[in-house]
Amino acid sequence: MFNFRLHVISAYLPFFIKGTLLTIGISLAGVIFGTILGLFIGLGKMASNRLLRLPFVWYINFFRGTPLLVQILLIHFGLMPMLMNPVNAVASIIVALALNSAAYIAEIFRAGIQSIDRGQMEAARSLGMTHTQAMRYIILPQAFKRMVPPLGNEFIILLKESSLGAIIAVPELMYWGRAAQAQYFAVWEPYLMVALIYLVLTLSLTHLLNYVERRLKTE
Amino acid sequence: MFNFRLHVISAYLPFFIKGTLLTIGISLAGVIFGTILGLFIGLGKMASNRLLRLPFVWYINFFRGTPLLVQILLIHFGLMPMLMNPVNAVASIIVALALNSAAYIAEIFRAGIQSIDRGQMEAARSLGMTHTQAMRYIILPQAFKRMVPPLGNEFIILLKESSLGAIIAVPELMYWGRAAQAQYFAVWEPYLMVALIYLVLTLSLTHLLNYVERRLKTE
Amino acid sequence: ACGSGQPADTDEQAGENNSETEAAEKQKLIVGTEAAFAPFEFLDKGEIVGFDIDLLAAVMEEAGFEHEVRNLGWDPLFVAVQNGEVDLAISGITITDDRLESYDFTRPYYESTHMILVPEGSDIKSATDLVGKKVGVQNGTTGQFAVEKILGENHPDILKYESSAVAIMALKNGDVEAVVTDNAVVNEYLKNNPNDNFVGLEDPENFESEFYGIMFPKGSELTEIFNEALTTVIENGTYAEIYEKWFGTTPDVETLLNAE
Amino acid sequence: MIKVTNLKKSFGDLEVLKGIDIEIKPQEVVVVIGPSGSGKSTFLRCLNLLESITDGHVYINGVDLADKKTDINQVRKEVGMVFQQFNLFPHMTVLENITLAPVKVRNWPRTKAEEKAMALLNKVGLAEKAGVYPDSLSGGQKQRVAIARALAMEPKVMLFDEPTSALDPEMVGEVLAVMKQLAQEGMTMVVVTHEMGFAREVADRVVFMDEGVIVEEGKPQQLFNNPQHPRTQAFLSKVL
Amino acid sequence: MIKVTNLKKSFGDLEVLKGIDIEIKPQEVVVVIGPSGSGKSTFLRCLNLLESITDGHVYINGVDLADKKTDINQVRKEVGMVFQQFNLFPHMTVLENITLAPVKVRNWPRTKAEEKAMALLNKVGLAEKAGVYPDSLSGGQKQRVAIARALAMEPKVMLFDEPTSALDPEMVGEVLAVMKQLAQEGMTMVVVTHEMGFAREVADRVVFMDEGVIVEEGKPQQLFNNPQHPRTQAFLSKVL
Ligand SMILES: Nc1ncnc2c1ncn2[C@@H]1O[C@H](COP(=O)(O)OP(=O)(O)OP(=O)(O)O)[C@@H](O)[C@H]1O
Ligand SMILES: Nc1ncnc2c1ncn2[C@@H]1O[C@H](COP(=O)(O)OP(=O)(O)OP(=O)(O)O)[C@@H](O)[C@H]1O
Ligand SMILES: [Mg+2]
Ligand SMILES: [Mg+2]
Repeated sequence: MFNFRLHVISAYLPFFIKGTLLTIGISLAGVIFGTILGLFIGLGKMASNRLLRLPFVWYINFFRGTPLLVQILLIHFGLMPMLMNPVNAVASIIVALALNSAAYIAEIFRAGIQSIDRGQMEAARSLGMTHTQAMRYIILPQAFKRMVPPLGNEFIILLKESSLGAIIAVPELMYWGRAAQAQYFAVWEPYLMVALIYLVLTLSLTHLLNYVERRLKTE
Repeated sequence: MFNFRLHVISAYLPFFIKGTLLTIGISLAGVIFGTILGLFIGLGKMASNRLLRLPFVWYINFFRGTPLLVQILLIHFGLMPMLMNPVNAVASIIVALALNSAAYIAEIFRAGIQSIDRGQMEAARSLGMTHTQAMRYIILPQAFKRMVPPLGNEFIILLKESSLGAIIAVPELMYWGRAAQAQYFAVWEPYLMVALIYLVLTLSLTHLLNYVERRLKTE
Repeated sequence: ACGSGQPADTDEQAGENNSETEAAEKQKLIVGTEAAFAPFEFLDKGEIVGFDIDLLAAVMEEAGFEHEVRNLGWDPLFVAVQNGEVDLAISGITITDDRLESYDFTRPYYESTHMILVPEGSDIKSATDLVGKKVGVQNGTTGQFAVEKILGENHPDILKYESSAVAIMALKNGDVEAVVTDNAVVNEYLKNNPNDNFVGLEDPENFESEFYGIMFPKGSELTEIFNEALTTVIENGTYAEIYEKWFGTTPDVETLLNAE
Repeated sequence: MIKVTNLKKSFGDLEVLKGIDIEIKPQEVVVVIGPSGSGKSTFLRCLNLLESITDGHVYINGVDLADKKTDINQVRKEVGMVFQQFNLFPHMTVLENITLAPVKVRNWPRTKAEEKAMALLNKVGLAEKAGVYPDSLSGGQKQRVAIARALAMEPKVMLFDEPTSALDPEMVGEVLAVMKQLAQEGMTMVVVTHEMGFAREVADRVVFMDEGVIVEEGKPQQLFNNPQHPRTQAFLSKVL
Repeated sequence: MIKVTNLKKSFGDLEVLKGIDIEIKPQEVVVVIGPSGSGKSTFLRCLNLLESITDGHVYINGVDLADKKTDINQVRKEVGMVFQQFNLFPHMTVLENITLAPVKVRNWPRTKAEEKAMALLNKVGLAEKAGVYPDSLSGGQKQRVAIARALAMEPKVMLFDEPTSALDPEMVGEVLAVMKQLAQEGMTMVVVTHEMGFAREVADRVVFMDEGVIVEEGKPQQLFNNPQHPRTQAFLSKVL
């Protein structure tokens, strides 16, 4: 069982590299679109009108309350064919990751704003600023700074979750791991290699993030 | 596309119910074993000796830094065959969920302990208690209480992640959704139904958790 | 909270002892399959059914074993046979030289060729037209290998899915322009879904025919026993009955018995 | 200047202010004392509508704050507030903290706002800190910047909510000194504080609040040395 | 009772205590004052080894705390400590807070510990609160329970680190009263506080610390009315 067949890995190395790049690409695209959408949904959820809030609340409930795998299948086989023809699996996984992460980012956004001490808003208002001015000049600049670490974290999560793209044949890292496994009937070699690449990606990002976080704190 | 075929759902309803029970079962087993293992790993990571800490740190790195899908495949096809024969997919998914969640629970445990004000330890020590006594009578009882909500949350996460069991043919909820899809080549009916069941599970648990959290706070 | 409850105990002994113990107590064998390959094996409201399943029952009966079928998924199947999770596998598995290096097979029980499933009006008329098109296959199948012979190994236009069912879903939503898989699967799909307006193309020039066999771990003592039992089932007409039940036509038993 | 009639404020079922009546003349310095939870902060916050008014009226320069049609931001320009927790904007320099509102709210040109800010920083003795961020200041310095920030809007009234209780004892003096100077220059001030020395020396009037009402008020000498009401006596006996 | 010679304490590169020498006799009450960051808390925490000693010696009843062989827990039994933030155990009732250490550390039978606890609660005026959880107590009540908890171990010395600075002004008195009674009963006490009134009235000796050294010490009258060192004078002029 443990005669590790290096040739399995070397044969598939070019594919692993291509796959890694795609993994990074779709995760990045997912987190970027997810952030834009998430800000919008976060604002919607903070609306003062209960009824206005409802669709946003249920958006968040749905995407946080169901497995990403179901979401991907629904989006790729159900939703996307209504929007584009032919359907592109890469587009589908990006849409799925963006819609999913938007739900989490909406909460990050809300938490960021709510983490700013109430006194900041009160001080701004007592100087005669309108609510909008206070948000724009006082609350949001501080909230955005606090959102950087959790957003980075969300990106790391997407890196890992993008592996579900393999199920709909997105040729990302995991897909090539499965291809290698099927060709050589080998388990350890391709999957450990794939795991290692993910580990390097997530760990180096985590370190980068810790560094950024420390910088932001001392600033 | 939108003639919703109810008979698809009604034909598979008994399987969805069986699948839901198995989903709950494996998630519960995963979180229970994960908690036991997680406490142990959390303690290990808090060891004062750097070298002793190392394996625990890397355990956590590995299981938090790689996709659960890779872990499941490595465990089911690589690790489990070395431990049992024949391999049972249900056992595999439980082991995978337990090992994975243990890494997260270890951090929950550590965070729980570190969230207790330093003054508590100092007060206990200044009364002449040993470190062990202070941990046992003062720190841990308070930390455990704070761990209840994040542990509940981890259970909700496992409910969703157990859906990956479908890939190794664990007959849980997602598996039956895919079976229905394959039999009828229908997307919306089985997957929306499955998503709905997951949603009901996670939302009701979230509400229960919020309730427990509020109770714990006022106590 | 563990397991599906079956006492999956003594299968290893079973492999070794059965030739001596004649009838006293039937040994129970665990059989792996991937039940998403109609009409060979698929889930009908949760129950695994199909041509392979019926044939398997007949062969088991003949060989004197009890058995239990487990649905494992395609990629897992091969690993499961290798590491002893199951004693054998039947899942429309094509006998290939590659596989013969790692596994044992019985004699062929079905002759198969690949077919191309395309939407009506597609400009794909033969296998060579697949060049430049996106083609869906099931990961690790001979269908994949057949397409790779034409497009090249790991060509980016080949999309490898977990099962034929997912590949066909991808064809339906326009993800791929053709799916290459076994003729029986294509025919079954066309029969059940006439409204989808798909057509199946044969191409005997580019797709060699292949033979399905029952797969065992390398060196299993069971292989020979099952070979004999399978031959009996084919010769005594049981095979033809099952064949007619699932495919509605009479099998060419001669070719099958002569193939190797 | 300020006229409060029958002011009531409830949070849900909890009635915190139960009918406050008081009139404050221009240039008057009023110190509000009272036990914790008596409603001192709430009263102060009603004076610039940081809390909505449940019932009664608050007139500032004749404008009724309880009137829904009143433009709150207009009123707040005239009323400066200094908080216990300073509430400086941590992402802006001291100078930016002070100039932001004049530029954005009063639409002053930046140069004018900066001149004014530097003049105020000189006044509170922190001219050399104009370019630093609040985090690098001591508590006393922060509070002096907060006072300068409020003054930059050229308010007619200044409200102080326990401006020295978050400070280390050695820093209390520097903040009180600034407030004293402000009083001497004729600013109308309402100050909630526990600093009885400051009250004695600077206040024109001391108001004792308890359980949402004004129990007793008077000149500092009179109230401190000869309190009339038993609740005032009890409170003073504890804190003096 | 306590003898400190050339005590030094560093946190990394930061030397917080730069050589403290002091001797405290049984039944003596010593009040430590000084600006924020001068090392008062650190000094106090070295007296029961909540901070490890970098250099020098601390003898309590002749036992050297700087000696690695000294059993810390043995020493701590003899030294009670009261913190600014009370640090009551929130998951235990007041009675359990007080009896825990006697039962677990001194191995007293529960009945004896509870009798002792009730006697102490009576002393601090909180007998009726025995069964409640700390959350339902006011700040002053919490601090009195904390004092009772420390006393339950029957310490020979009591250390107080700003026991009243987290309290609302009306509650300061009730805590100081308990401390005063303790002093009158002959407890040896070291108290860090900003309450100069308490120092004047109760202290046998006042010690002024600044930047990690003892700058000046003396009887309260002498130190407050006639400080010798310019740093003492500067500090006192700000806080008195
Ligand atoms: N936003 C609020 N929601 C609910 N209750 C509040 C709110 N703000 C204040 N209260 C309550 O109103 C009462 C008065 O509070 P207030 O802050 O005005 O008292 P205070 O006299 O300023 O006390 P302190 O000296 O502690 O600052 C308290 O019981 C307080 O709990
Ligand atoms: N654990 C620690 N690690 C690093 N530095 C510390 C630590 N504890 C205290 N210090 C530093 O030591 C110095 C003295 O602190 P200490 O708490 O003894 O002062 P203090 O006189 O009690 O002040 P305060 O009146 O604010 O309580 C300060 O500069 C403080 O930042
Ligand atoms: Mg207040
Ligand atoms: Mg201190």
